[in-house]
Amino acid sequence: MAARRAPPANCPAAQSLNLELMQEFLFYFFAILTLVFGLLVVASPSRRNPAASVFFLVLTLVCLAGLFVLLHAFFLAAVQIIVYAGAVMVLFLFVIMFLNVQQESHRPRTGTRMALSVLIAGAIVALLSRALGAASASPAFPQPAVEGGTGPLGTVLFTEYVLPFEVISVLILVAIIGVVCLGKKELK
Amino acid sequence: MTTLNPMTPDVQFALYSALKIVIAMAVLLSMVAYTVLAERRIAAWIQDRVGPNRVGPWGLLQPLADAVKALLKENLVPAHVRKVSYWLAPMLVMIPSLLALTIIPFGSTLGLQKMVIADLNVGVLFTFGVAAMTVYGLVLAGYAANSKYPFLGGLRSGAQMISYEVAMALSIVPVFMLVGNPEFSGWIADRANAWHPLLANTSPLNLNRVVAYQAGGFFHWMLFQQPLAFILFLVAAFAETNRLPFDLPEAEQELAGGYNTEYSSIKFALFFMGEYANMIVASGLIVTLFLGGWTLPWFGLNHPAATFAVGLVHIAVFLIKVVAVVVLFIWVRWMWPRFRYDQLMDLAWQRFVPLALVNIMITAVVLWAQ
Amino acid sequence: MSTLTYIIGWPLAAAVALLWVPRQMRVLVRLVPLLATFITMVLAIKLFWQFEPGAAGYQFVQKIGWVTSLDISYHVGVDGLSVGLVLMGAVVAFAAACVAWEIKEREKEFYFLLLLMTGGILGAFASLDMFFFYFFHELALVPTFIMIGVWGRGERKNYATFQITLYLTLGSLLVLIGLIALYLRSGANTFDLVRLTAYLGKHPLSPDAQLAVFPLLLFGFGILVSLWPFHTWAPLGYRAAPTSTAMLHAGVLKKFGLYGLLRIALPLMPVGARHWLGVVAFLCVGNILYCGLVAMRQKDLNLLVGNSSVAHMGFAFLGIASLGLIGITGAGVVMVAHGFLAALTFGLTGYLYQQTGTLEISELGGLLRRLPFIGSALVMAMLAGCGLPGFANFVGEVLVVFGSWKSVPIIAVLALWGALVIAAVYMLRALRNVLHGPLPEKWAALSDATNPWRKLPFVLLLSGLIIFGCFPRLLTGKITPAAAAILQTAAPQQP
Amino acid sequence: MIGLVHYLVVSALLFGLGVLGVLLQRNLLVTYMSLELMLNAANLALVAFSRFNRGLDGQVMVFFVITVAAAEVAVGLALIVALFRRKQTVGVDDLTDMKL
Amino acid sequence: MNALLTLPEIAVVALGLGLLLLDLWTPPDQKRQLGYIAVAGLGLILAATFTLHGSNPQYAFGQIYVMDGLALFFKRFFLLGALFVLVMSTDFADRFPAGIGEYYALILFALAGMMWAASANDYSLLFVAIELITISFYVLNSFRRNQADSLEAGAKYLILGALASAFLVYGIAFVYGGSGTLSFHPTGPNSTDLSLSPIFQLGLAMVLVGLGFKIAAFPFQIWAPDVYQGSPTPTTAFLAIGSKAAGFVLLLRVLFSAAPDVATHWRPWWMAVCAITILYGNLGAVPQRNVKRLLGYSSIAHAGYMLLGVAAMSAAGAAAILYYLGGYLFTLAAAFTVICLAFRKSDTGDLAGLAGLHHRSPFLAATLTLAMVSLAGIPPLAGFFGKFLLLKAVVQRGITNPAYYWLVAVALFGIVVSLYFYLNVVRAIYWSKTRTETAPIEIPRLTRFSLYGCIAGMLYLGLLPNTFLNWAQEAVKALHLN
Repeated sequence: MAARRAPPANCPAAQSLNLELMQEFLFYFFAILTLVFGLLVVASPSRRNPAASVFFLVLTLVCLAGLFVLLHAFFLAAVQIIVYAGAVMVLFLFVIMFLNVQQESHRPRTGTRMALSVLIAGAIVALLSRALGAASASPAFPQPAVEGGTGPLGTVLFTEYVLPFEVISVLILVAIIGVVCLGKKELK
Repeated sequence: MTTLNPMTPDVQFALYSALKIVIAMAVLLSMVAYTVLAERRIAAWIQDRVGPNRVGPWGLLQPLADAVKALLKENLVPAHVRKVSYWLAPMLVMIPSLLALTIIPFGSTLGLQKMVIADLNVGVLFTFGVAAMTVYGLVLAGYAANSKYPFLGGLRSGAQMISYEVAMALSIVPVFMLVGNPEFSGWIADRANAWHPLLANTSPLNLNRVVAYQAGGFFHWMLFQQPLAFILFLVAAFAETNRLPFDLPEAEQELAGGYNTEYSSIKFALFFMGEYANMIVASGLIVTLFLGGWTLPWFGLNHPAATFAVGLVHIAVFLIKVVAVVVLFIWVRWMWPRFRYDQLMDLAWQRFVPLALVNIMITAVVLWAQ
Repeated sequence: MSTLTYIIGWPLAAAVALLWVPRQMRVLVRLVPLLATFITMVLAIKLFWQFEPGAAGYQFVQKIGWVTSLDISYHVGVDGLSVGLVLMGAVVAFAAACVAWEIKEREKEFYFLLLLMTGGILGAFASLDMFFFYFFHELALVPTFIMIGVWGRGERKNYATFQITLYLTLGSLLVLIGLIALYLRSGANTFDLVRLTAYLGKHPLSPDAQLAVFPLLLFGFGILVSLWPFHTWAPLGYRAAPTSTAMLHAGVLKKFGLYGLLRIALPLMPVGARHWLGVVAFLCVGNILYCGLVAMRQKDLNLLVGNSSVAHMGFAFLGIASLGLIGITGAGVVMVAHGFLAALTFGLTGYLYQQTGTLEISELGGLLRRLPFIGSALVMAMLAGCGLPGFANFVGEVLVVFGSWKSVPIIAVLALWGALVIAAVYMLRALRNVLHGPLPEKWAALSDATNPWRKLPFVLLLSGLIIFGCFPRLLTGKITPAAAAILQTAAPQQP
Repeated sequence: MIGLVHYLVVSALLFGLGVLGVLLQRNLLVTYMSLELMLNAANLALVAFSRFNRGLDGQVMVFFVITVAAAEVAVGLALIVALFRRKQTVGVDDLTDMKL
Repeated sequence: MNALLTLPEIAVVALGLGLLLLDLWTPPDQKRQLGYIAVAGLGLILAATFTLHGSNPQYAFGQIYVMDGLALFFKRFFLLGALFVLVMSTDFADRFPAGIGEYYALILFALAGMMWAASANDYSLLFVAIELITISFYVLNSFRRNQADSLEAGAKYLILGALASAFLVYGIAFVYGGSGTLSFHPTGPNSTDLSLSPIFQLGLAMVLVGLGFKIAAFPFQIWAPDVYQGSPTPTTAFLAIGSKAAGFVLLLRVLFSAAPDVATHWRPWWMAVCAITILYGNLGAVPQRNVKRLLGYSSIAHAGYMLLGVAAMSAAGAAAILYYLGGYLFTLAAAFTVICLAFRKSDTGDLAGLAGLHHRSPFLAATLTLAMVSLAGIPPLAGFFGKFLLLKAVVQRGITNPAYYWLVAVALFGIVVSLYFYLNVVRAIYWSKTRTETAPIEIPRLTRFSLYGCIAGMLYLGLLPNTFLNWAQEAVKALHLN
């Protein structure tokens, strides 16, 4: 977990170049790791063991949190780690352990299916990159108007977006009910 | 100090940080070692035994002997384990507690340096993020062992930690509601304030702010301001660190040691140390959040240090408070019986979470009324 | 309220009322539809009687707004062309209700559907709004499918049901699209036929639009009337259908397509009509000759009658295709006459089937001795089908041939030949095989229609044929002005 | 200089990986994880756009997405567990009770 | 901030919470009463919505929530649909292993999601509303968790639903990137040339993928047959009525309110999707031997028909969609209620199980027949007038763009094919010989009323379309189409 340190109050302007370099380095570091781990989730080296995928996914999420920090979304980085990596993925791990499914016999993947999948995924990426390519060439980030800290985000969340926020609360209630209904051994 | 001046601020920052990290690690690890000893001694004392007293005076070298033993033992890897996970798990247990250490302000300032490794604005969120990752070590250990009891232990610890994390996070929300209230924020923003250099550009989640809030006097300690939050947090901390009365994941009588059953030698030692490190970090957090951190309401110790010496005193105050809480941890272990697992979960979801929510609401109402 | 509304309303109201009649009270279940159709018939006769042939425009008009934003309204009225059809429809409906005694199970549902069908048919002929025109037709069409499916007979019932359903739905959907296109293309923004006609009289549709929309209506209606080569559903469907359904559909509902062509397609799209009717003239040779020849080969009486009915439709098409006053008048007469004839024939074969359980011509024979009344009626129906003078069909066919002589002489000759020779061959052969010759043992116990109730429907239908056959002016006097009005817009350059 | 497009490229590639996983994987659980990858790719794009647009809307959206994803995963996993209890498999190919 | 505008949704959620609480104190043998309470509550809320007006749009929570004619129309629609579904579930209650109280509550929460979706004027609300619906349906689909079919349906819906969600979110990200706001109505310097922005276009396309899943349009339809077949019948009904309509209201809003320029830009795609959806649904339904599966395919086909209205891109088309949905509501509610009652012993839904339904209950047989006839689009029932309006809208476009005539041809082909399989159902009811069940069917009084309501609705919409059509035309004024 790399936390981007807020520039100290007494930091002179000469330092900004260094900071930029640092950011560049961190970006590539996290970006490459994100993608590598992401690939490993999909094409896990131990194919028969989904637990490995979970761990790689956790690592992907952590690296993404790093990218979030680089983008000044501090609160989200924390949430990403706490909720996503820390809770959601643990659920995955639990289920994998519960079901003990690693002995699952896998039919061999057919070459056509493989090729087709790669083709479709490639097509989607190509489509995305075409849109990106057509967009203006790498616009630099402007100075952030507001930092994505807890306070500002909370303010927006509870004023402008309070309705979706409340809808989400209903959604979570639904999820709770649903999990209880589906998960309980025998309801009476 | 003067020799450092020609260096750029960047390099200075890196250097000081490295220094702080090394020292904090050293202190933590030695504290771990001696907490183990203390635990054994206190246990012996409570149970009217003698405890370790052979190695060194009063057994003070016992931790060293233990370490040597752990390192020299044969590194046994059972045949049926999942190798990669088996190797990873002990490290994963140790790393988060070390990471969590980075944001705890263990002193005010020494010279120009803040006595905190990373002064983060997201502060306490970082702690929770790191705490959230702790669970992987335990679950993975249970999974890696590929046998029944460790497996159950891993599951138990995972469920327990996630559950209590919720309670824990909710319990401290009122604390930050107080810290973030406009009146106090105004006080912080006051440039004439002695605290200003320490707290400039911080958000309410910054832990130094919590300390500053509590510096107002003895009864400004969150312990008194938010007693319910304190109790909830304390109990949740016991559960998070898998300490008795919540040590269900490793309950020897039921699970033959739980997730670490299949471990031995240095890997087992890592689990062991990880647990104590967690405990110490948790104590540090409790001290910072509820017990005034490095401040004391007397002798002018309640604002950032002006001199080097006072800075050292602050660190000492902090350490003493931590040791006191650690002793509390140890004491509780030998005083309370273990919970049943369903009781444990019920306590979290049916008592703590609602209580914490009520506490948040009450605090909100009180603040609103002001 | 207009008499027409009552004519349409009685069967529909009776249908709804029937829903509340307990199914155990079988007498009441039968009585309600009989009564309703009888009243309808009486009203229709009154309507026919009161109709003034000379008056311009539509009579007995009533208009109630329905969907204001699209200008759809319940608008009914009759002119000379439709008044005969309404009369014929009402009579056939009553006859069909009379012969429905053969239905023994689920009577309530059957009568409900029968009444619905009746209301729909009469409504379709009376409508002066394109939407309702279509709406009523569909209202009548759906019960047909269900009745064939549920109460139908024969092994290939399912196949026949599906074929007739799919064909007719396709046809009616084409019509629907055509009507919508007409509505949109005209720019008048009304489904009201009267206003649309008036509007298009002033602002005719562009020739392109006419050429595009007309075939939709032509083939849509054509499928509904079993225009060759879209006719295959008809014989199969009629063989499988219960008697009443076959009577109503073959007799009345099928005429809807012809009526639609005359009422909507021709006057509103004269350019399209002139362009496409040449095609129709050729296709109807297929109807007359091909289906006539097919009928000759049939071993099943109902298939034979069904094919002959398809062949007769050829005459109506020919009359329309001639685009002349005489021809169109002839087509109008053929429509009415064939309605009576088809209903009569199917009613009689239905009676035979009900008695014998088969319509295989080879298994029948000598029935005239056992069934003097039914037999004689069948003889008369067959003769009418051959175009014997004295029956209304003769009038129609003669008019059609005369009318088409001028424009398409070769086809007229072929049609005449088909009508005279081919029809005579299969009709007479069927008569000989069914009614004469030795009577097989198993048919010794057959009973004739002695009860006046049993005789009544056939008597009614026969008298229709004969009255209009002997006094054709009753019909032609009403149809000719209407046909002239249609022609005036459809082919103004012709006298 | 790192700009918007850099982040979007990472996001697009991650999304592609997720799609690939959904298409390739035969194990319901891993399929589900690939879906999480896709969601995260979207989150990255949202945060990047949010920074670029100098607003917090995108971040709020990410907050919603994370919350919803958590709920979705909880329900989904409960469902998968129930399915496993019933059929003893989590293979996508084994969901074939209801073919034509 | 006039947050009170969202009172109907709040009432629905409150009703759901109340039911959950009541469930705690209700003895197991009286759980059925809960359903009646829910029905009564929803009825009240539905009645209360008639005090609301949507003629001029009102906004709440900034611009996130809008209350206009369209929203109001769909709110009533969803409430009515949920009402029928709840009645259905009271009959279905004894077939769940447990948790009927939760089942009612989940239906209500999903309903709230749909109602919010109807009012969404912002991608954030769109997203959370859709997810609320979707997640509720994950549970509702697999609620008979002792049945492998139900679970399988749930799992399939889960995976594909989550996939659609992922696309949706990604799309929202790009839309946000393109327009700089999550609102449907971007205002700003570059909001005018959004249709040119490739990022915005791509985002919108992916959002539409997510919505396409909801309405089961090709190529996102593959889940529908399985899920329709496997789910508990009330769920299937709600999926067919509510979820689809929610997809359509959002589709209409996103396309015509948020991005009208892009929408017209993509006209050919819409036409292609529409045509293939119609063909796929209708041809796929032909060989089916299971009523619910058949209705699954038919629901795809109907989505295709309604897409005709979208492809027409006119106010007439949009109004036709609304009208069609209205008819679809009554028709499907009737069909599924009958299926619910007819397959009391085995919830398989095999066509053979309908054999002899006529003897078991003539009323149910007649109702199902009416429903099939209405689905086939035959007068005098609701389905006919809806199809009429849709076709009219498309033919109208055909005047300027002949390509639309092909669409009409495809639709006609689809309708003719559909007659075949709808009649197959009717045939199974009336003239199939083999009978599996013979016991007469008892119809509870409430269900009987609901069936009367469905029939009345079908007939009303088929026979007296004026009022409802005016409503629909009023409602689509919110979209600013011409």
